[in-house]
Amino acid sequence: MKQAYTPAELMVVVAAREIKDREVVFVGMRLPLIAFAVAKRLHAPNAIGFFENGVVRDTPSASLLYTMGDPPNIEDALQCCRMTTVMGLMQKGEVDLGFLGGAEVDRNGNINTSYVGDPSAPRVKLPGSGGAADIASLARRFVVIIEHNDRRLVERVGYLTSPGNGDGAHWRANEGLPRGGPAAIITTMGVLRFGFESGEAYLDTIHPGVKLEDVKAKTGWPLMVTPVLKPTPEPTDEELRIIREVDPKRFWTS
Amino acid sequence: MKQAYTPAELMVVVAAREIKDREVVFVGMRLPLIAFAVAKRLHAPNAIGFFENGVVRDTPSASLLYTMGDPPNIEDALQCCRMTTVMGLMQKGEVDLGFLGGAEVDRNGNINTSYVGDPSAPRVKLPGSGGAADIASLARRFVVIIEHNDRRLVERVGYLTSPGNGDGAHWRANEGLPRGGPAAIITTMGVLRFGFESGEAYLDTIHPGVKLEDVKAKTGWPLMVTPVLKPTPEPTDEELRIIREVDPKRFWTS
Amino acid sequence: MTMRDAIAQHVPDGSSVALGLALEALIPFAAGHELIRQNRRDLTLIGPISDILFDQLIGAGCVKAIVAAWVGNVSAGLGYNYRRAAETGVPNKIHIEDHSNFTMALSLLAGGLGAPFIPARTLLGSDILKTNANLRAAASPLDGEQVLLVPALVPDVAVLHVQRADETGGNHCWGNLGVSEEGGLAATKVIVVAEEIVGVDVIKSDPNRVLVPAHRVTAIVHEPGGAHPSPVQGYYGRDTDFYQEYHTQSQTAEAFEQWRQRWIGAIGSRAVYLKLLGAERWRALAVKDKKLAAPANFSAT
Amino acid sequence: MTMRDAIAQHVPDGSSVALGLALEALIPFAAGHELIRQNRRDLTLIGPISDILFDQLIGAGCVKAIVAAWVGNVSAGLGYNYRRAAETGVPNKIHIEDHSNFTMALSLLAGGLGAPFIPARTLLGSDILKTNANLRAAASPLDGEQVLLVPALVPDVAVLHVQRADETGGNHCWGNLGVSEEGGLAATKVIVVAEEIVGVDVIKSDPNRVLVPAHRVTAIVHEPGGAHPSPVQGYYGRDTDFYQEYHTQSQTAEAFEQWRQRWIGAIGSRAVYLKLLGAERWRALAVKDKKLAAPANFSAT
Repeated sequence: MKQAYTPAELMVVVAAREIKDREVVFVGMRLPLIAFAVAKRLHAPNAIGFFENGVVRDTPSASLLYTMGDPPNIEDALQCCRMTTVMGLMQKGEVDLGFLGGAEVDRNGNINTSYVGDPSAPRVKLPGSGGAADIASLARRFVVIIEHNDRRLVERVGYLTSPGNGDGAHWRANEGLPRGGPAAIITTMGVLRFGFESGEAYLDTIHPGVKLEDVKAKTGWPLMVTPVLKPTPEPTDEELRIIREVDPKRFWTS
Repeated sequence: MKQAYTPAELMVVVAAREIKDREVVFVGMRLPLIAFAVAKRLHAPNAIGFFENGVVRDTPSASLLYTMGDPPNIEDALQCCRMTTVMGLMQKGEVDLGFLGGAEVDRNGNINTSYVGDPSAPRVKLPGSGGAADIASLARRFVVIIEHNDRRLVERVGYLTSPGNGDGAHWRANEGLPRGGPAAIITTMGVLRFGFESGEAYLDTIHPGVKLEDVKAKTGWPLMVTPVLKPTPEPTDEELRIIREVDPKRFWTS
Repeated sequence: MTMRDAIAQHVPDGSSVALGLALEALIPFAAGHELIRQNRRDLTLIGPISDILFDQLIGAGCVKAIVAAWVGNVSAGLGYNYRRAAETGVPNKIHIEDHSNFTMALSLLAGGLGAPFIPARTLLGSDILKTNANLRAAASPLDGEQVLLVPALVPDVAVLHVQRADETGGNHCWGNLGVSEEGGLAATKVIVVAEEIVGVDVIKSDPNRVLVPAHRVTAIVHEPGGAHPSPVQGYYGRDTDFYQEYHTQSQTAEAFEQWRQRWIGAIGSRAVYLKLLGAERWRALAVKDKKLAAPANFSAT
Repeated sequence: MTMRDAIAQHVPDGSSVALGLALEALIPFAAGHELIRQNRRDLTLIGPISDILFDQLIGAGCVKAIVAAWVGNVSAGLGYNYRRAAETGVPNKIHIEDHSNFTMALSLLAGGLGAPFIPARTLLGSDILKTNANLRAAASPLDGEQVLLVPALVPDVAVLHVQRADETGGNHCWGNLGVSEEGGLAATKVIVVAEEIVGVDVIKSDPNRVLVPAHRVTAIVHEPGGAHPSPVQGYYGRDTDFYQEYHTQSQTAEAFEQWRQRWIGAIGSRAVYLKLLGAERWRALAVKDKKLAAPANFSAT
């Protein structure tokens, strides 16, 4: 019989499976950090993790991180260089994948982490891009991890912090972005991927136990669905074991 | 009674006196390196030396250098950074003085270290700029040290590697150079300085024992002379003592 | 030099100040608190991300403008003072110049290089270009392709917290670098805050570990614990609880006033701050183990 | 990997190769000699200054083009092979792309940053802009001022000599840096040549001393003495006599042929080269003292 798991744990394993062996990944904090640990231990032993503060790692840190600057992320790092080094290599095209969160993500995979409402008199001032807009601009592909509701999955972001597919598939090239774009949105209800021709997100798999009508109701635009909708593959026992080793107090994954 | 000294020793002390206290100096090798040591010990104890390989020093190296990359130049350095760091600070305007040599220097202080004859089929291929063209472009002022003869002091360089005053006083600003220009040419016969309005070199002091007519004869253009020509002040005993401490085998200063 | 003198002499009202350039580590909180104590006004704060320090300075009314990629509380969430200032002008309106981490890094890199700008491929199509007039897309003069022009930034002052420094300005920093070096080369004045003051020979023993050229250092402040609650590799860990407590205790302007009075206003120095923190809590954060860098021989002979 | 295999597999005819990026120290002579032994052709050599290594490769007919700021013999004078090739096409004509040190550094910096170019204020008015079509003055799109556009340079291979490396590509380099880091980030492939091979734990004990990210390292070669006659800080000094001898023994093409036969052709490996150099001479160059970098604690706990 399958083990029980939390939605966060399912999101972590979906994220982990996005990481291929030997890829260079801009890891970020929280769930993607645990996903990186799972991937390294299972199917991507030679993946490399980049952090914006200049840290390069080939192993997850020995203890759980609250920020990428925490001392355990430095100890046993492959390298501690400057931000310009890791970001420069990304601009050069040497980062395969980056993980992003956000307050809002839209139909075309654009992300807002800056303002709700008019930027000159915002209803909510969000923290801002950090490195997210750079990862969205420059990584070979990026994956969004976000809670699924219609305040977060919106028709069009109120402020485009991190570029997805803009208003369609050809928008990135027109703007001068050198590559990349959104590969998936991993939510609490399913996994969305992007139409090659439209640049628009569609539902690719649905999490076990979730109803399609609920997904549609909680999405801020008329959601396209793949013709052959399958359930998101569940976490294996091994994946769950590693997640719980990495986050023993369930700080991020409860 | 005054001590005897070599022409090289006189050139070193003239160069040393160009260095003011607290200045940042792109030192270079050979005579300027010894001049830096003299200045540090006497009148410029807080001068800082920059080297193109990224070395920053506040003391001369413990033993004589043949290249700036020699291990004694690293040991006890203030910092070993990257070339972009020291060159960047110079571009920013933070280097006061640089010393340059050359195969040819002309009436307006332009220097050739690249080609004799047509560059596409040169009679002599010289080693090239190294960092000299950058120092000439970006330091607040530069000083040339060169043997005095009419093959070296020419009307106009055959190839302008390192910009002096171009064809006149306003040339640098017209070309877009941010500052700087030649302050002096220290030769084996005298010291040339530059007219503020003309940008042209004139004889400012003449080395003891040298005849003005010989200086003129060995200069490749009709040399202007200051109305009150004085002899170049001779090295003091203290200056000579330090030079001979720094270069005990007289490798550079014989 | 004391922190009080360094801030009094080198960071007047209206200065642009780069802080927190190593990102979540080595944040010069002691310097920030001294700015608040001295009631500094009209500052422009510069830094890629700020983990609650900018929020505190904003709440204390010291700030006119923010040049940053991210301002908040990294492990706990939003920065309430930042929100209040941006959303309702409390305690005062602030001008926000939005950046990404990379454009912050490139603008400081350009500043230190003396390059007027650096062309990049990031942010093309982002609304950041609409709200930050200093970031502009243009045709590259090289080949006509679209590039982002990231103009050089030269802060009046950069404050850098490091592990150790000597009395002449020499300094060693290890672990997190972020944009510390770029900021230290770009800024007109550099204040170095050190956990330890060591002999010049210690710094010169490893010239590759120097963060900023000694002659560019305007002031050296010996301030052990000066980065708390952020970590200093080899000295102390991150006090994550402190960030969580700040989050809870800064939700209203009134609550922040109390927090500020307790941790900054009523305190004359970092030593008193650490006493208030409590010896036990401070001891628990201290690094006890040794994992030393492998030896490197710099001998020439 | 042996030097023979590294060169055979990663530096085919026609490659652009960055060498000597630390300037007069850490010059990968062993790699250059292996290129000559394998009779490589049509190489483009990239490096700010070259202290006789480029001269040797030119004399051996390996070179099609030079992208450099300075080529010669730093302590002894001109490079005769360079002169012969440039002046009389012996052994073959070479294309020379003149740079200054700073434009070389900026072009590699831009290459590693993925920036199309970096604008600079150097060389404006220099004839270098007339003989190097890749360096061009233009109006800055920022403010119309005159700037030099320094385009990015991405060498096919960079060869970097370092003090120590591990089997996975991790590497430590100290002392002279020059443009080593920029070159290692810009180049498509990176060959690291190390005096010592150490455990991964040694490299990871000091992540700030790493020159090039391990995952960018294409091949690691263990080649003690591989930088002779250039120095390696903490390992051996500069053999200045050797440069003087080379100067004397390369004045004619015939003399260089003899020098080449003796020091490269008749020799299968660096070990034999060091034997030819003589144990006494090699011992005299060795660093005997210890001046270790002050300890730095990277422990998190």
